[in-house]
Amino acid sequence: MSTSGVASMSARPVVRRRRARMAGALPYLLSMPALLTCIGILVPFGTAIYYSLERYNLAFPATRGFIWFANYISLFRDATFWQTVAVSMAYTVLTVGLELLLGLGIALLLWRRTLVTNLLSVTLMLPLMVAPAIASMMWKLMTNADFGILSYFVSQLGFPNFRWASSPHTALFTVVLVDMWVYTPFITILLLAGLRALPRQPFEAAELDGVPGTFVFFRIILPMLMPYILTAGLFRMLDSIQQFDIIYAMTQGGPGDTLMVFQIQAYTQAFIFTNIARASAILMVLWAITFVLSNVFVKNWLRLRERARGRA
Amino acid sequence: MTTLHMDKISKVYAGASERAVDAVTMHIEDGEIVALLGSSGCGKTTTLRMVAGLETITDGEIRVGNRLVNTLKPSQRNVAMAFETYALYPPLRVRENIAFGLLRDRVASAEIEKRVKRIAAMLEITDLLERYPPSISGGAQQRVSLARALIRNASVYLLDEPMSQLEPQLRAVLRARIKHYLIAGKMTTVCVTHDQTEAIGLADRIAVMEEGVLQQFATPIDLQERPANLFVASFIGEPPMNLFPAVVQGETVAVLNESQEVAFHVPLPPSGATSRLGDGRRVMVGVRPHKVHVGPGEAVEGSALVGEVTSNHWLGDNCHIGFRTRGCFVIAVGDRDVAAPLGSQIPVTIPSDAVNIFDAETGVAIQHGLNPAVLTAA
Amino acid sequence: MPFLEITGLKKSFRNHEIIRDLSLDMERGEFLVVFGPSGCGKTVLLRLIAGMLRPDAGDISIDGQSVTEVNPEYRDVGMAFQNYALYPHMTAFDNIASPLRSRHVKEAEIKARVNETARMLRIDHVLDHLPKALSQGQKQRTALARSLVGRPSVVLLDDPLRNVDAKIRYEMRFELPRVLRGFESTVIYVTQDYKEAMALGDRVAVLVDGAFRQIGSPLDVYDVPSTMRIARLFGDPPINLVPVHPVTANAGIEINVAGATVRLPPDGADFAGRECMFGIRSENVAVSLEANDGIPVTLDAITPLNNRVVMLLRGAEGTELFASCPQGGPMDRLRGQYQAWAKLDLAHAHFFDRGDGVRI
Amino acid sequence: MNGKSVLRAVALTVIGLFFLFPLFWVVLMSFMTNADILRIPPSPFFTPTLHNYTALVSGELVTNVGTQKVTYMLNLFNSTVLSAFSVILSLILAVPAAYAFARYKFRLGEDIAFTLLSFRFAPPLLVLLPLLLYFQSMGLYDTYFGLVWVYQLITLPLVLWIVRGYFEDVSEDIELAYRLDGHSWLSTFLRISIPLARPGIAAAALLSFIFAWNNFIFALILGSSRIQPVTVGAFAFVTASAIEFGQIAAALVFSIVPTLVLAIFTQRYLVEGLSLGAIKG
Repeated sequence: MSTSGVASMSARPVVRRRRARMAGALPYLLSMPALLTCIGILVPFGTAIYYSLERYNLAFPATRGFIWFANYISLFRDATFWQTVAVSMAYTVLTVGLELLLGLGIALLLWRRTLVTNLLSVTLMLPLMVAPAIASMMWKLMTNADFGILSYFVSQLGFPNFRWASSPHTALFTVVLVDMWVYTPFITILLLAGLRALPRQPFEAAELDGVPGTFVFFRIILPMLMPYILTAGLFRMLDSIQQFDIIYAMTQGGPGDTLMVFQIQAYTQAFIFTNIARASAILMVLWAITFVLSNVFVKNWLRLRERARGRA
Repeated sequence: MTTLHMDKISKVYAGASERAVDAVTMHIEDGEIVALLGSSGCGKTTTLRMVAGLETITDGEIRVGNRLVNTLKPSQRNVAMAFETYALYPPLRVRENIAFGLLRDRVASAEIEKRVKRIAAMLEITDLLERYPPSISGGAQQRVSLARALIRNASVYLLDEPMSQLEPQLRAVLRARIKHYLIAGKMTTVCVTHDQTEAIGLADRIAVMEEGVLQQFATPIDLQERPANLFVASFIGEPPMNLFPAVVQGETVAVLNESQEVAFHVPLPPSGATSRLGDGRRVMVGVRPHKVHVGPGEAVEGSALVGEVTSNHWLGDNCHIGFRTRGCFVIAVGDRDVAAPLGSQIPVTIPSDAVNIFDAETGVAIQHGLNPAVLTAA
Repeated sequence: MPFLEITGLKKSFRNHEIIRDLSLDMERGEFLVVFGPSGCGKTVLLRLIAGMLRPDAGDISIDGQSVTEVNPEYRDVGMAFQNYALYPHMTAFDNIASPLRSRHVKEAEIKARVNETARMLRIDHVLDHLPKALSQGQKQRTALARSLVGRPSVVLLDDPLRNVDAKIRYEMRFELPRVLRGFESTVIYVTQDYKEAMALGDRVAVLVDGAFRQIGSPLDVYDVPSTMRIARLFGDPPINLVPVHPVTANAGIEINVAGATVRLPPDGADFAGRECMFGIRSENVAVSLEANDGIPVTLDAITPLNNRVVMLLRGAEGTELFASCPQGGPMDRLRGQYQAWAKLDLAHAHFFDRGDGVRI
Repeated sequence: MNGKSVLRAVALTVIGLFFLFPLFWVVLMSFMTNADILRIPPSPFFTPTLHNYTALVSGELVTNVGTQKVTYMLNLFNSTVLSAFSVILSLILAVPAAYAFARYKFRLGEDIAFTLLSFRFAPPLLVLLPLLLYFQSMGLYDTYFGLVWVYQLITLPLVLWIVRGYFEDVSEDIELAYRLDGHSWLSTFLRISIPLARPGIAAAALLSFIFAWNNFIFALILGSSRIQPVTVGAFAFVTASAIEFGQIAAALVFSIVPTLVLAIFTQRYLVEGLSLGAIKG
């Protein structure tokens, strides 16, 4: 072999740099910009905590002052607050529960790949891409008492005075329906990805060994899908309990305070009654709930990531 | 515990134009162990899956015993299978995984317990019975998968790459124990593998496949000594067969070296082989490395050569010697004590009966050993 | 002075010691095979030498200069990875050219050298392919070419043949030494295949539990393994190991193997009363079906292996023993279970301490 | 066809109808005149008109009450600007951080990463309330910059967590190989890590664009109609009295078309993106 090269043994670089100091700082340097942005958002968060401990109403600037937990105490004694909690919980439980059931059902239907199921799983993504607020307005158009196509359909079905979101009896049903329209595809797509990521061979083995279908579903499919179900469910729960867009765009919390969920209530307190302190206190309660939920979520999620990685 | 007959079975996958499996015929005896050997994509796994009922059969017939199983569901065929990817049920314990297949046979639980215990001991997974599959190593999962298949009372046992992930130290002993278990239980077995040592070690007969076509279906010794074509010759054996281009010249076959010059002659027997081979015909000459005789030793009939040793791989119980002789590179297997230092000149003999001759164009074997026995005519 | 010198290397992860007090000397241009089972710490060792990890203690020096604190790009170390680690978005040519590009070698020169290296490794016809269009063997050769083209002073080959098919792997055992001779680099070759290690290495370093437990010729390692663990790692089928309790009897030492009493040849060593493991390789166990001579066993299974016949024997108390003999004998066509007798060639027996596994 | 597959077909049809019909009907409405819309019974057969769209584009809504000026095109423009800049800023901030979290197991690393992630789950109003007051005093209220910055609440964690997953999948060996070839850390990052994670970066960018586009609450609170995006603009439309329903429908269609088009491109990555890369196959 000819040694025409310039960079043979002699080209061994003389410059030698130390790496230790640089290497330790590098990850911090890289994450610094994102970190600073993060701090910029942590400050208002701290401020919000402070607001919730103050007497603070924009309409009465003179009365502003630190009052410790008085806001929380009055909150917990207030029936409207408990109404908010109840509505939020009802909304969350209904949406998450129904969407999980429906989502799992649809995912199982779409599991087998055919032209139809492939087309349908693409179709399902469309509602998901529509802004929830916009989706809500679409449904508002469709449920309009004068010309709404859905109002027409239900009247044909024998409910001429079905008033959808304008009636306190059906308002919750209406917004839950919109939520389901927007977010069931999310659960479906996640669970479908989970189902399709399941190894095929165990099911072939079960087929070969003649294991009954119900046994396969409850002892194999469901446990294997559980991490996905939990992830999807918790994800949705965190969103649902904070729902604002759909409800606000549909009724702004009405009729009356039928749909005054946490964030709508807080919005109303802040922007209608200018009571910043009370709004902050409500949001702090909401934050505490989401914090607990998201911790559960993150733990589950990390386990999932590890497993996915271990298998790959 | 029955026969398995495949008659001209073919598989064409939807949307594919090529046949993944092309008219494969195999008649497997009751209690016989057969290996399907080939490189990845040769159709061996597809064949196995057709037997299992996991793939539809495009053409041909499969019979388990006297029963035509073409249209039967997998569960109706009474076959047991160990999957290459293990196919264990992750939510179930190892013990439940193994016993799962016995569910529908309604075996009594005490009996299940006993059989699980026995098979677990054989495959050395007794300590893992209460664990979950994702928490044990790949090699252990593979053993569990084997256990799940072998514990069943099936007509035919299908093993897909059953030992590919086993720890090397465990492989030899499990191979022997499984072979003992299969023979003792008279279990009809088809084992798919890409590893020829696996196939040779385990099987009574080996089916070598390539590009969907069955190349040869014979005993391990036949495959080694009488390969049907060049593919089988170069696929079977470690080290693989030495192959040289050659030309029939009168009463000898002239072996050509890398520069297409005649390196040495292999004499043909006086049994009229020349007329059959045809003077001037281009052929390939194959010599099994372990048949090449290294060193002086007793007189062996064949071509005596002198080689320069270019490599000597000492492997403990034998050694692989690479040498050049007149522009040809030859690998020989010798005893562990053969003295062949690098660079030295050693006497070598290529015994006449170790020479296989193949047609240069079609690769089909013409003659095995230059003794009168002739297997194939091109 | 050694060219590559590693002294007292230590590395732990989460209090788990992966490399423990590892030392190694290599001369310039030497070729060393490191053999280790999976999980022995070879990946960490290579990363330490390459500079991607920093040792907790110890030093690595190349050509008399300590490189422990030096960034990987300045170490002048080439490496071929087990999974090739080719850059998927670059052609084979650009992959191989990468080490030259970093040194700002002129483009014409790069072209000449890449082509030359590719020719040596017989991949010059696929240089314009992306890695995904290469076969396993070509990928492996590309990775090899990349590690060698810059003529680094140290080349690390991390089990480069592991993922190629058996035939290519076997061919490369003959081809690789020839290619490497053209490059004069100091080479560390890591493998998990004991046959590859013995075939390629003049010197084999056995890496077990994060340190070299034995460094020697293939003959040393195979015939005089320093521990039981090492004895088991070399040989297929693995060496037979039977727990024995030697006793002094009849003016000699006797052991009980598979229910039979075996008398050891008197060679002076006295380890009667010591709990030990008796080891004997399969090729030193002879099996006979007729002569009622030796240890009575059942012959459970016969599994041919590379022109040898391996037999699984079961003695009294369920002890399993492997025996092997060359193909072509009477054992070739047996099938099923037989009554047989095994004779041990005690000249090749090994004894290990049952506690620490060290050779006696 | 047996009973099971009939059932299956019926179920699939019902599902398809439920999720597609609203989109279908709103698109239909956007081509109807008021008279068509108000007709009972409603009918999908009518003479389509572009009138609703031309009105929106020209900014002049002619109704039976009179002519009204609308600025819906401005809303569209705002949405585009806000989403695009949010994504760009997020990429600049989050890609290096994603690399750090993927590659280095450094102290505080996971903590920082999770803090960033927790923004995804914090009630937005909690931060928006104080921010509104700060923004008003800092002059950031009703500015693109202010909104883009707040949009980082959504887009940054998204980019960070998706791209991190992709960086984790870039083989460390490939990076090490490039370093050993003599290339510096930076050049390895730019020429190996980033190109190999490019699909992930693209997916994260597209998805965060969609998420920014679909946001409602931030602009509702932190901006006036001058900088508000289509979501808020459409809401103003719906609540305004004098506007025809066909025009509302057209406005809704306008606001969803861009994201639907993008969705077609992101299809493959959607699942990972939506779950922040939680379940990567």
